[in-house]
Amino acid sequence: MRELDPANGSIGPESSAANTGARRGALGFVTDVTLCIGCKACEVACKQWNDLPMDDLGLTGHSYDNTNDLGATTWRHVAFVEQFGQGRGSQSMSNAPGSNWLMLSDVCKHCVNAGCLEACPTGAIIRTEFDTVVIQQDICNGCGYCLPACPFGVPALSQTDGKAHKCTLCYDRLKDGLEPACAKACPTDSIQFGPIAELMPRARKRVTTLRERGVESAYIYGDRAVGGTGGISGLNAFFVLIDAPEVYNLPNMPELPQRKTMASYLTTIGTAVACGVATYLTLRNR
Amino acid sequence: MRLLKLLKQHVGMVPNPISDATREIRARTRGADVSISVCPYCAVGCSQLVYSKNGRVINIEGNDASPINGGTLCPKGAATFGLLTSPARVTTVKYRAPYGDRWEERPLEWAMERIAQRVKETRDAHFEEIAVDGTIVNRTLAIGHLGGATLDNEENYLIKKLFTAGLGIVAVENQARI
Amino acid sequence: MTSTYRRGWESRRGSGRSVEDASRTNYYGLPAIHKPHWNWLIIAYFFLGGLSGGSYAVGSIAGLFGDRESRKIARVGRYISFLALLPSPILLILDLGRPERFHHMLRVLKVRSPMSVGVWVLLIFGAFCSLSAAGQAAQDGLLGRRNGAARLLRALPGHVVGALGIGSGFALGGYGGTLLSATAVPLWTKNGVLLGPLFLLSAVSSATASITLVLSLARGTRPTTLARLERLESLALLSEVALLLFTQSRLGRTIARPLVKGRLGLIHHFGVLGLGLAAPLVLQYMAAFRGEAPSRVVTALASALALSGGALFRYVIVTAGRLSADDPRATFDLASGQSPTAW
Amino acid sequence: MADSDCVVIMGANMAENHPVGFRFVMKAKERGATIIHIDPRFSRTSALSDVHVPLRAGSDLVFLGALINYTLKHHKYFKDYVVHYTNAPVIINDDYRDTEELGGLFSGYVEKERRYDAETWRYAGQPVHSGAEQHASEDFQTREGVAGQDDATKQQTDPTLQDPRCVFQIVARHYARYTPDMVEQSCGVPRELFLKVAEAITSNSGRDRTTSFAYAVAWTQHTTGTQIIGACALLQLLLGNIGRPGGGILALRGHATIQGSTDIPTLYNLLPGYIPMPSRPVQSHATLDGFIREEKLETGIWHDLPKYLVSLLKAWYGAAAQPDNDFCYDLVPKIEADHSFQAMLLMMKDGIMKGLFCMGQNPAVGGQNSILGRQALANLDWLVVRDVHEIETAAFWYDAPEARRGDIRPTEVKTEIFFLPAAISAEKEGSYTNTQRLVQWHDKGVEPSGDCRSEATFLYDLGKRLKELYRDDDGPRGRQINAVTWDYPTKGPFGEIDLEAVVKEMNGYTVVDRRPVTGYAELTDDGSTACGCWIYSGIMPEEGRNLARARSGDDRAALDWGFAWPGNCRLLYNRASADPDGRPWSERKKWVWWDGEQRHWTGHDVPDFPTTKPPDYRPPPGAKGLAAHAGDAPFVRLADGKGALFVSAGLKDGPLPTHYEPWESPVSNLLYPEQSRSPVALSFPRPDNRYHEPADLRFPYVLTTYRLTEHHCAGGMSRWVPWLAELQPEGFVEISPELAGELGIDNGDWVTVSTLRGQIETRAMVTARIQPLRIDGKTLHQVGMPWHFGFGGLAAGAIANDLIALVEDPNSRIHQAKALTCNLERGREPKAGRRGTGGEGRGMHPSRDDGA
Repeated sequence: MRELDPANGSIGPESSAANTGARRGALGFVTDVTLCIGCKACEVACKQWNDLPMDDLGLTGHSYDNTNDLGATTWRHVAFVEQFGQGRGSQSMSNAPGSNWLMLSDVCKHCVNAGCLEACPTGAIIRTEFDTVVIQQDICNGCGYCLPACPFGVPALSQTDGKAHKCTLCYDRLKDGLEPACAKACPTDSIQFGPIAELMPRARKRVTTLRERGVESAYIYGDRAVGGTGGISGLNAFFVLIDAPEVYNLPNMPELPQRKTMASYLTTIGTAVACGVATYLTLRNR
Repeated sequence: MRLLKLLKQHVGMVPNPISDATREIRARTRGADVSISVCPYCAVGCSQLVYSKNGRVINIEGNDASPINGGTLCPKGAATFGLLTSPARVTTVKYRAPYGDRWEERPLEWAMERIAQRVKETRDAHFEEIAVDGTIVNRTLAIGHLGGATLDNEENYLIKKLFTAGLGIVAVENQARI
Repeated sequence: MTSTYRRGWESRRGSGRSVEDASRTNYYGLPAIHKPHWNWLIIAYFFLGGLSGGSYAVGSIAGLFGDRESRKIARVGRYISFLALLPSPILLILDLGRPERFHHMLRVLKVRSPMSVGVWVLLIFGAFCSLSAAGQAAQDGLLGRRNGAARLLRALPGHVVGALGIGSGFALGGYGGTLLSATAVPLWTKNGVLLGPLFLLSAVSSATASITLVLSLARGTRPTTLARLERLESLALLSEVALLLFTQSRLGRTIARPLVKGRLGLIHHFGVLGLGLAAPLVLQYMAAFRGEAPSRVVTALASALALSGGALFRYVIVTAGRLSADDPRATFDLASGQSPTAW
Repeated sequence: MADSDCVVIMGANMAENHPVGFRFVMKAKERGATIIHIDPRFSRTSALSDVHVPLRAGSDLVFLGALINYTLKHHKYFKDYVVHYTNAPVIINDDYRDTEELGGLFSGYVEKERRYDAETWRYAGQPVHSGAEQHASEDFQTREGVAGQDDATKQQTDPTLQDPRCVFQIVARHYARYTPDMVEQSCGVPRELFLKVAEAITSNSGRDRTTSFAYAVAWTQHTTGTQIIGACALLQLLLGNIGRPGGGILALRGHATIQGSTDIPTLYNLLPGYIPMPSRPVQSHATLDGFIREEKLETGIWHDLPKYLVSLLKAWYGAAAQPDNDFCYDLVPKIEADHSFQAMLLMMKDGIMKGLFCMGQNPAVGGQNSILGRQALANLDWLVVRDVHEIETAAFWYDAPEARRGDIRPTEVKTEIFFLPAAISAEKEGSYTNTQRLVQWHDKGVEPSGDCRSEATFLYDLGKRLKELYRDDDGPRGRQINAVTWDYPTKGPFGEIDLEAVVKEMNGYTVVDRRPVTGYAELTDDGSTACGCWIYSGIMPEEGRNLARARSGDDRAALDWGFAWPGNCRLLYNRASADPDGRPWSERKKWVWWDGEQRHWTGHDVPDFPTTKPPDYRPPPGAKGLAAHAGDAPFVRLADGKGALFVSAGLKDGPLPTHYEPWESPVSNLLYPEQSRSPVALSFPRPDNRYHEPADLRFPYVLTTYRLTEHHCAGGMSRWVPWLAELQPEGFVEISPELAGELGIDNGDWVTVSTLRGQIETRAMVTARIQPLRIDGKTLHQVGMPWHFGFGGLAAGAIANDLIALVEDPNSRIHQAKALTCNLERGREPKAGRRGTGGEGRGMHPSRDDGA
């Protein structure tokens, strides 16, 4: 494991395609922060198509972000980060995208190996033919185990129906050959949808272009080097970012929570054996 | 064989038991009627597809064919369906009598007739045929109209035609001024 | 209409704290992951399930020896185990967002999902536990003497059933820890491989303590029996305290914060470590130091303390985990790429 | 816009208010264009721009003037373009005196009446326009046709641009003091930053490159709004950026058909197609002949005014309009004075106006000085509100802050209110004209529910009822309403009229066989054609073929998508995209050019230039109409066909854009200390509309209002919609950390903002996106408030317009909401006088909700 240094880049364009473990035919998103205008069309388009109610958090004071987080009724969430400490405004004139006001449309990552899916004890969470991760609403019984099992804080339990919800990557639309609602609505193509096999090279090219244009800090979040680390093997919904992941409320090098399950079983079994022996020995009537 | 398949699907490291309901999922727009519309919010003029089934709108999204928006929409445009189905949308006539302290429900027909009467009353009382200097003016300053920029061109035309050409109302204004 | 003109600096109170100030190092301090909704239902289940599994295992092991005193231990263990088991499924089902769908848990068996494994463990253990408890009850004449079922149960080789069920008992006692560790919650997953053992040790100590407590209060229990149980209890407690302190020391300051700071820190230090772990040990060793067997009162007290310590331990771990999930710094610390897989 | 090499967004917040339009800016950016955003606030547009230039609200004209000065001083103008396509070489008559000579005033100022007499501004050797003197005193909007001069053939010019009396030299002198230092002093923009911007703009203009400007209401909502736009036009003409791909000035408009409602105006001073409304004080307007004599221009397309007007009268009054009764010209009502929105508010408040129709507008929130506005509504006899939600304009009598506070009681409000639910676009058919003059049809998806009806249905029904009521009235009142043709075919369950019949009427048809005309060239002035809006002529070239419904697009000019007036031309004055000889200026910027072999104009677009007029055409003496324009005069809508750097007639506040401070400004005018405010701005000083004097210490901060992506205008279509309401749930005021520090305010605290018009409480958003400026050596704080919010709906908040004064630009009669002064204090309003904001109890810090 090495430290992320966005400036030096996690992946160069020369990196091989093995940077994501996406399966053949996988579909997904790339969300490019340098193209996002923070309009939140994705949030609304998502809510409209999926018929999700309003959150009604009130004014949060978090810049223009009044939905705060991904949740049971918010499957796209636009984060706003103000960074004017280093002087104000964009005055570079270098045609370099990116400014002191960062905006990012966050979404379920549809991990190549998904914590929520592995955790789900009912089999409600499945991997679809598009390599996306979907919670089957006719199965979910609201145990809530997928919530902490997601390293990105995506699934959430609904207060109204008690079930876990998250982005389905518009599974119903995909079935009919339609683009997901958010990507379709996005006016500036900050959200792009397509096969990972096309998106990943495109994103890598974009990173190269951005660096050429002076945005040294551009990088892909969601391959095996950053974001899709620790057994997750890449994200089918990945991002082009220009600042550290934490700034966008994303973990730098998350781990698949179940990665250590077997080891955990072994230590527990070992302890059980030890306990058994100890019990046997201490309780034996000498 | 089937048992093996069943076991494979339900037991293992990460089984993938897809339910029958999931297999049946399709976009709800499948088989719906589509009409082409234009976003009612700002002046960019984004083309929209309005999907309806049984006389009810079920979805509105951007029209890919449009050279303007190419299928995209802004948050307001994307909320057009929400506007149409807004829980707060008023669908009945509300009437508030002078000095009244509440809304009353009235039939549309009654309201239309009453409005026509009030227009006539006010116009008759304040119609000016000839100004002090002898110019024919044929106007009334006692009635005004506001709005129009969110309506259709044809409706604007009818407003101008009915109110200005037909009734002599000169104070016809819209949001273009503000 | 307008109030009098006043210069701002004459009433400097606020500091001009801005939007930006709230998001310097993370996103407005908002959680980066979602914590589980788990409340007292799950905490109680973790405790009771551990108690049940532990009691069963301890009881069953004791049942292997065949002597009268050991049979006593086995008998108490089986009953405690069964009593603790009874509310467990109810607690679990009540905790579901859609309780009527509890049976969906049985659609699949996922080896990598401790919760899925746990459900099946609970099911299997439930069978063993019920069978053993029923057998014990039949032997004790609680099910009547004449009926065929009671006769059949009496014929059951209790120690064989118990021996076969030991594994499921330990599994039930320990899986809570693995369940928590297989999450993104920093406090649970950092050193997560130790959480299962920790839960298991706690289950064994709680179980032993509860058996000890019952036997110490019952007439006719020999002091040597209590002493044997106490040896086991103190061994479990010692291992538990050692493992807990070791785990805690390796969490790092940010992630361990909920265990150290605030009300929960106090509960952890004084409740779990102090009253629940150290106090019973001290009580037992004080007696041992004086070279005499501890009085029944002291034994009972020590056991009760250890038992409540076990319950508090579940509460502290679950609650601290939830707090650490809410702390983005902990999440980012965990995912900083600094040896997250050391264990 | 995607073709631009540099995009300057100034006076607009394009990414926020026109996100989909901003796609094209992003495309340009990805192709390497430089994006510059000049705005007091760092907005979402700034975030995507290469440069953000924070400047003092209301100082735009200094900045633009300095750009003009920079362009001229450093010889960065596009000389071939300027010499051939603009009036730069034209000599102005000797009587003209500039603001530089008269201390901030042009010659011809009539101080008593606060107006200009434009006579001295005319071109040398030209007679005084017959109506020029009167025009200046009357109330109609500037018509573009007037901007030139009557007769293009009689101009005196100096193609070397050296004559001191030529427009070019006058412009150079006028802007000589608009220097980078002045920008630094007055706008608060560092000199280096200004120079950077100037360099970017000028180096991206010329033969091979183009720069475009985009503006919105932050330019128009000033007392000098028209002049700010004029300054930009001047600059763009100098740089040769008009009529060329990737150039131009884009007005970003806020409503679906705000362009259409100007073309087919629901505006008091215009008839359809920018024909002025007849006005009583203009004596010549008393008769049709007089009107035509007054308004017709000898050269250019306005030569055909009689055809447009007579056809309009035929469309309106049908059989009743005959040559012997002047086509019922007398039935067209004549305006008296200012009947614009702000004047209407006062007319209502003062009891002159008794009844009001409000269709899709929410003046109780969206109107300036909305406290006065609500008082005005309460003084009406009757009010008809047609909207989707129960907007503030319908609910003011029980729900407004003053009603909640108990200052007014519903039982004291006499207004009879009819709220009629409206249908929405998907529930009705019709067309919208977008901000680029593109007319697009929307089909009906479903029938509206309940009592919801389209406005067309409402109007048709109301018109029929009124005709019925007046059936036996032979007096003038009856004659007027009975003469109007109102027989449209109907369809559907609610008797809706077939709007394509209206489209046909707007398009125009021959009276005899009711065959649609193919364009306005077919119109006549003898009553044989009828046409409701001449500029839309051609939208239905044959029966049933509604071009607004055309729907096959491509990624170039997309000529088969919708219809753009005039005649489906997408880029106005596109003749200018070719050089004087008709060749493209450069391969990169090819758009429309002369095909020498085929002897006609061709290209990517429909030329709005006469298709077969060769580039070397020279008008014969005495030529009329378009024939009087040379083959290298692209500006067909102007009298002389040349872009007007110097506007010799038609503007109320001078021939050249000049900087005046906003009506309420914390600083004085550094350029013209004697003349701080616009000398001709229209004001309404009265107790319920008091003004702050310049540099009033009680109101030390500059307030600017703006919109957010998540809401629409006064909120009638957004604040009630849950998905939008949650995104911006409450009003706020944006203030800089510096000001917040000074006043002891934390992010999220309650603050009170006040002017002499009103006082409101709202939440502070303390953000470095707002920054203090150094103006004339002193620190100046600006604050910004979105004006969407009102007391109703899911997303409520204080009404920013409660603070705004009624004051008007003399040309457009648009108010000033983008720069005024205010005071701001920590804490809520004093309890005694607290105005309910509607936003109470949903604070961002529940634990410390009680800020004061």
